Amino acid sequence: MNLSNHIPILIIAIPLLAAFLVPLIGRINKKATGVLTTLALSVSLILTILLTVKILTVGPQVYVFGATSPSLTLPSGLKFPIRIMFEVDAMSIFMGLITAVVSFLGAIYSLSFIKKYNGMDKYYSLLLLLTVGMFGMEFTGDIFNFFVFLEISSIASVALISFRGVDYGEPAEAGFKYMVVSSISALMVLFAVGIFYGQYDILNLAAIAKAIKYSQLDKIALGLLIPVLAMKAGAVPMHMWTPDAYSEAPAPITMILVAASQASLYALFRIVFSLYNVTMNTLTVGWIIIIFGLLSMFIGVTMAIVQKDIKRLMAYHAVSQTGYMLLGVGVGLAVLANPIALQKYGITAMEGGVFHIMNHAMYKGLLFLTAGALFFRTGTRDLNKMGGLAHSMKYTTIFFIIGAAAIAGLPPFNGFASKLLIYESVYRFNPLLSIIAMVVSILTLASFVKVFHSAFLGPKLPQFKEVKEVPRSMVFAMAVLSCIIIFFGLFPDLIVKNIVHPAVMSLIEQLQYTGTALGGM
Amino acid sequence: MKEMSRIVKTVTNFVYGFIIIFGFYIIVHGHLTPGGGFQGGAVVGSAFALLLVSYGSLNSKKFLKKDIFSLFENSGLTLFIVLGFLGLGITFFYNFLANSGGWFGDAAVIGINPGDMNTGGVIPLMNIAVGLEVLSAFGVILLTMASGAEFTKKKENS
Amino acid sequence: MLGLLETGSGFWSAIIWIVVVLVIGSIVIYIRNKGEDSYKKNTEQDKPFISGNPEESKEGSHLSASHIYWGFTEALKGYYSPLIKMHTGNINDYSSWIIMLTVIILIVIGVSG
Amino acid sequence: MIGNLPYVAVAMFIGLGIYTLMFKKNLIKIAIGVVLIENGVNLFLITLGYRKGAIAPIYTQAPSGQAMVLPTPQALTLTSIVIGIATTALILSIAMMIYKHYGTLDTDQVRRLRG
Repeated sequence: MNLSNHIPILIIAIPLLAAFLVPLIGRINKKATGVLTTLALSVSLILTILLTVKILTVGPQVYVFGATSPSLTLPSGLKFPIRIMFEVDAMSIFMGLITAVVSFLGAIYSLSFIKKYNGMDKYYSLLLLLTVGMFGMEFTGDIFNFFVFLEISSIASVALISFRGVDYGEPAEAGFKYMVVSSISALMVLFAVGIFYGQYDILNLAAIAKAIKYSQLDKIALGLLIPVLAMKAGAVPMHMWTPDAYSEAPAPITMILVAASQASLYALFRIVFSLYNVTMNTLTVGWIIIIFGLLSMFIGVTMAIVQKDIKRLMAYHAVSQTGYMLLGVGVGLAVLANPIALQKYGITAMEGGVFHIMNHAMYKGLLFLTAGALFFRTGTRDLNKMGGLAHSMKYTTIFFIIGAAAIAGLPPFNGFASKLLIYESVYRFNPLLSIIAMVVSILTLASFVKVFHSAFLGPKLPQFKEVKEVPRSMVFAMAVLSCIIIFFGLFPDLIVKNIVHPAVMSLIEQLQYTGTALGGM
Repeated sequence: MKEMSRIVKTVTNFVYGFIIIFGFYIIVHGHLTPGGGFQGGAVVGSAFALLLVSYGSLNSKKFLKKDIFSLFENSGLTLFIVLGFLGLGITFFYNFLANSGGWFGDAAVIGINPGDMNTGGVIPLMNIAVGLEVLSAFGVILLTMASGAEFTKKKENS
Repeated sequence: MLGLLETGSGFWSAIIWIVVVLVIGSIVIYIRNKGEDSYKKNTEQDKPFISGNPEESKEGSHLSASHIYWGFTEALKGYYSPLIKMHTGNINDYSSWIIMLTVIILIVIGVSG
Repeated sequence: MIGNLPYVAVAMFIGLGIYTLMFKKNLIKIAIGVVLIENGVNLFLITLGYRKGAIAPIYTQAPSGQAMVLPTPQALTLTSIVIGIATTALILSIAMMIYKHYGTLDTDQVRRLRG
């Protein structure tokens, strides 16, 4: 029994086992639930890092469930890839790293944050299930399994969003809205799965990618998949659930939800790049994604400026930053069929977009955690009622400055590096897009200046005399994210060269994806 | 919810045992006939729903305990995932009991036959685990919703 | 060199940027430290000058979030009022947007071929 | 033509579900709309696996050599039904919580989160 072959499944199976053990442990000792969760997620994080090293040195990994080979050989000698399997390549593991880091830190942050609520065991169980769903969406090589994991993650996240719904109305409302829109999206995905199955009699992504002909039915499937996955990623004008859900969920969950919506974004990229690739009209689909990106960037940031609720404001920024990723990768998609343009600026644009996914997960996670820290101590999310908190919450203030500078794209933080890649490459595609992206960046800085001024600056307000720094586990989670941001900001080339570039290449090169899964079939 | 009339309660007393037994039949024969863990669990869950409706949510709290249901739910899920882990010698979820000659290890007969219970490897065990999970999950959902309905009723009357 | 990010049309290095900022910053600090002769500490020069009016209390002068960028939103009222009206918070509208977008994209993909 | 009737039913199910989601103002009715779409998609999957004159794919009851309907879409449908149960239970429970706090199920009233 060679355990190193089982790493892809262990990353998912260990949190899953822990998710079911947590309520059992919670009957004996309430405190042990959080410790068990953190332990399981740390094992998962370590395994993800090991798998990253393996994939970047050896190549993509395939893991088959319940059998030794992904395909079944019929008596006539025909091979048929029928097994459920995971296919983990550089892009999947790139997203997996984000998920692992974010969920681990979310669990650590929850140790103190969630103490005052009832039902801790359910909370941790759902958090683990949400992580499992995200990992599954990123690793799976089977399109129906993708639907199952999508539903696992959305059901778990809805339950977590409405976690405070027993005591307040708004979280229940946000959960309801998210549940309805995400079931619509999941059912559309299932419909598209049915279309693929009806045509090709296969559910394996790589096998469909090999057989795809871009017939009328494939066009319908594509037209169903793009909007619903873009909706789950929070693209304007289907972003309305984002501010509701992000603002009402507990802060560590909001951080994980950001990563969950990025998992949908990953699925969108996987479907347009690995499934359809150049068989479809890449220019049209590329422009659809670019327009989604532009609308998200601009409307997201302008709506953020007028918000008064700190987490709602940040949620609109999450929408706006998703626009950058869509813009960068959309430009790469638009020039996919044109090898010269792809070499000249397409790959750089995609590197910028994909690098921005990781950067965004880190700094937006950090910002949501600081918002959670403010809520933890002051009991309000209304910016009008805050003020002068820098006097009493020094660490939180520093972390907020780091996060805000990173999201606004101020050098030398990581947001600047990825935004620079996007600006310079998109400028060669279409200058106007690049200019809009820069304007959005300025507006982002403006709205975070507003938050910083109204929450942290000013005299110490009398109602917050008792406020002190947040507990150690919360500070730890925020400090780790700040260190990652600063490291990425100082050495962006290391990340881009070693992790982002292989990820982008694994998206672009469809043959590598299908070849690994099918093994020369 | 209020309890229903004596007729309903008497019929329920007659019927609910049969429904539960039928549900368990579907669970344990999942590898031979249409059905399986989820379907059988849903049938058992419908027996709980019948009890809950006919006796009312307050009375049925005496014999339908949410705490025990949630214990069974979690143990069913844990059993399922542990069975997956046990296959890890080959791959996750590998059917290591099938055709081994031991528990549920006989080779399946193809063609029209009455069906051999002792086949299927880990699949019957997984069906039992899933059935346990589903029936108790239905119990938890029904009881939670019933207690929620209790609250909204009170608010409407006041 | 470590930390040198090629962007296709140039490069970016955070370390060089930090060195440049440190050099310029030290020059600025040097100039600032030379000082202004007429400044005296702990006199009325330290106090803010509000056209001769008395200074407000610190708690009263805190500007809350709604007042920031008031002019910005007021000037762009034509843009903002339909935009905010669009965010109705009604679940029917959420689903309608998704369905509408799906239809539009289906048409675009169908037409473009 | 008669073979396409199930697809017509699929279109009707999904169309009615979408209509309910877009125009009905009651949260419970919205839950029903979601379930309608789900049933349409499930019917679509089942219809994909249908073959004329074929029998159910159960080995212990089938004579050998007889054509069977495809079992994979049925497995997919079963999975999607299980997920649908979870979704519906969650939607209805959250609707109950909303009623507890808002005192109404009207979507025009249940919108404290907006702007």
